[in-house]
Amino acid sequence: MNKVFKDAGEALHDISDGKIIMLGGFGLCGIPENCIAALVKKEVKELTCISNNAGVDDFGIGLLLKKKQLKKMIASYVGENAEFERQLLTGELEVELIPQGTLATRCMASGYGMPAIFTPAGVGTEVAEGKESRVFNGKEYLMEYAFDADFALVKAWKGDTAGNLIYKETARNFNPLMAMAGKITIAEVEELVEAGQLNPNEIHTPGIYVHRIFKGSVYEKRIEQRTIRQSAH
Amino acid sequence: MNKVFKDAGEALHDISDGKIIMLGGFGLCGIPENCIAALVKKEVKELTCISNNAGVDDFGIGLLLKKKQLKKMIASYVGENAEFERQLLTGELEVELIPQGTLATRCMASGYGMPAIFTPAGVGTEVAEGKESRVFNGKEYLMEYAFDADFALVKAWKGDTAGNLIYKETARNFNPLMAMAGKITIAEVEELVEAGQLNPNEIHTPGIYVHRIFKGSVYEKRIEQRTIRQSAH
Amino acid sequence: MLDKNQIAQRIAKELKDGYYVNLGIGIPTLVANFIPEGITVTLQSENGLLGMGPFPLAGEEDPDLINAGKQTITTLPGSAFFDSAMSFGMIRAGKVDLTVLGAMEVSENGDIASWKIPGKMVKGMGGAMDLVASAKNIIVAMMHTNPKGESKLLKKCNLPLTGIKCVKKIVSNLAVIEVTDNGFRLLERAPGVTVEEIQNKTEGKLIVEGDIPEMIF
Amino acid sequence: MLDKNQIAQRIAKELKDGYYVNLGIGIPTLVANFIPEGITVTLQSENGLLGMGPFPLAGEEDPDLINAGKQTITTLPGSAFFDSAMSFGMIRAGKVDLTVLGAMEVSENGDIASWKIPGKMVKGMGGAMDLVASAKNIIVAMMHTNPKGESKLLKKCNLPLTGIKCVKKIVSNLAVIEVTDNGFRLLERAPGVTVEEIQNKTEGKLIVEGDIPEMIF
Repeated sequence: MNKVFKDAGEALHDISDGKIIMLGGFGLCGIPENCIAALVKKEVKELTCISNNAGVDDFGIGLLLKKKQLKKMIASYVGENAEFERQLLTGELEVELIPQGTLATRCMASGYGMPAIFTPAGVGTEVAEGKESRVFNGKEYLMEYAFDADFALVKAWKGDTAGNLIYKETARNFNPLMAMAGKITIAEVEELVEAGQLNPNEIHTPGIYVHRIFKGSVYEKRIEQRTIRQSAH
Repeated sequence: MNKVFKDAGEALHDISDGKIIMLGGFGLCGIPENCIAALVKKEVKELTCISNNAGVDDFGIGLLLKKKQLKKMIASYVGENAEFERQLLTGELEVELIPQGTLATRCMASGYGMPAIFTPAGVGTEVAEGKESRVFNGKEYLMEYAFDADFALVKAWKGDTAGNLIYKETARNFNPLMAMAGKITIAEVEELVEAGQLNPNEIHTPGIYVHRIFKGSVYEKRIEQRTIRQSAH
Repeated sequence: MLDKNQIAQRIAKELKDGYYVNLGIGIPTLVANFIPEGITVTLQSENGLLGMGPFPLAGEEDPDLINAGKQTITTLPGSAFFDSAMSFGMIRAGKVDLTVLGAMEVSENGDIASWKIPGKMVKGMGGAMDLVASAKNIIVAMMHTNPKGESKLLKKCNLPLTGIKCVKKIVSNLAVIEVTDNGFRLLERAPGVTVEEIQNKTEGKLIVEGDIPEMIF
Repeated sequence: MLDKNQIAQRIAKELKDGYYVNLGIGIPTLVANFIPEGITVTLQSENGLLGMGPFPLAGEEDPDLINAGKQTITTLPGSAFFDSAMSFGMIRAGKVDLTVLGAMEVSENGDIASWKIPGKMVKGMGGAMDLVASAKNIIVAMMHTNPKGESKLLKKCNLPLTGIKCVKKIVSNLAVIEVTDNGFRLLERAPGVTVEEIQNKTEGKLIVEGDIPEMIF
């Protein structure tokens, strides 16, 4: 059973118009750059994207927005993208904004076979509209459903041929959660090794959740907010 | 803010009669041996124990059973303990048997601030009696509540002074879940190092969940079923 | 009539390349010894391991490395450890392709009883209720009758249930049987066992259509 | 009247030894610069980090290491990385002792609006709704009035809410105010600011009892 693919083009061969796709990353940190490039190149359209952010104008999911490949975006924060705001305000793009913890937990719920979860996030706000709520121990919670995604595209630091993944620092973020949630999960990694080369005690995503894996050809890893301190500090 | 305690006796100084206590481990693998020894020594009584298993007659939670320190046991499998079966059949001990995945997820729910979760485990069985059930996508699930434990006693391989924990192999099991679930979580570790000595990318339980930590004085690590193969195999 | 190893051997024929499999305690554990050549099967142990290997050599036992039956084991290349919540998470999410477990009773609608004999035995359900409620494909490995000779394939289970309408297939010492909407369907006979004998030892409705072949190993 | 740094400095006085703290974007981020000597405070960044350190030195920026504001940062000894579900898990479970965040409006019952201006601004709520719904102790850092001079401490919020009945304290450029069951309660005045001025710039009910001391830094 081979999970290893040559590149993003091959790994994403069967993603077609209208699919629901999860993309890992927080801001531009830990995004599946090679998968996004392949989606742009394939010119698949009418995609529903589930991702915490929408990239910036000329990088990340912003590239898909620019080419109008998205029908709907489900995210928690999209403040860095002017094209996004334009498409939203003109109604070209359908947008569902949900709390970040709700987004994360709905991914996890999917990977853990839990059809719904309870969270207090959004109680009393417009996020709660139309949703079932319930009181436990005197506190109100919203019931939120697990996501149902056709593909999850995630980016890891290291991976092995069995599909096991290890993420680096805060580039972990949504990646392990989405990796668990895709009907088909495709992982791109900076370093791909043979099964047995990773320490089984340090695996973040067990290979059972990963259907395809490939080594990314290049990583720009663009920094969104370069902030530094003076050495005197 | 010092989290480091000298030994089990000091770390468990305020556990008194009648408390609800979670104990990590699966069988005898990864159990908090030093904490259990301290509970025996303290002779606290009327404890409610939440643990996947009940140890064996002369080790693990079996030691607490022998001294009749338990009022109630919540577990998934108790087949290795004759004293347990005796106390159960005579009614000395109250027992709640719940599915293993339900046990694990109810711990996680507590650590993740989720008041209840849905699982299909036990639907149509006596486990479902008196419980609310609900159908999602044509499948029936039981609603199960997060645990509410006074103390969680867990065992890790390595820990640091900030309370971060790393478990070894299958000794991980319920430990990270219970570590998240205690109002007060006490971790015993084989190796205790200064903050900064563990790789932050490899932490299984972040220190925010751990209130007290100490280095266990001795580990027997008894093997329950020693099974070997012949070298010819 | 099959012995325990032969039951395991027959079940192993159901394995496919790339399968993730959870093997219960007892006969199911033996299935690992008969994985067909040329395919990759990854064993999941619900106490937190993917990629379970054989028992260790003498002197190489590691108390921190056990399977769900509390036996000392080893890992294979590509293995991963995780906590019990993730373990049952992947089980509930249907990521495990096949679950093989034992049973005391199975009913013709696929109910299974395996964890309790009221007033006699209280060991607990362990992970069995989670497994049977979640697995996509469940094969039960068991003797066709109990020590008293009574059928364990029933119209309705007498013992407390582990799960309902979940068993897909049974491999017993006498037969391979599929659980269908209309009852047990006989697929194969053990070598030397007649359809009549299987019929006699099956209390639940047994569907016999056409010639029933003998198992091939 | 306080500047942004002074607001942060005053909030830092609320920190206690051993606290785990989540600091929002803007003024709250500055609080990290004023942590009192002799106490240990651990900063949580909801994108998956405990133990956030200062910004890196030039040339030491790591694109895989950012905070929730997408800024390059560093870690301190004892830090830990985790995924977003665990991050919000620990927030929901009340493990974070103090949350400091900005706001566009706060109402006298503790409602907060901070994420949306209908028809004008749609950036999303990010983690703010999770934080305000879960945190045990929330301090809002903000200007007392908007650029037009209108009060941001209202009877009722006009903008879409981020959360309800959750703000415990407000530190503005003019005052320290506690949110009580009966409305805003004035605790401290900024140096040189009169009770009258604070009263005039507070639309919601302001409770003034006894002498209101000036803030001490």
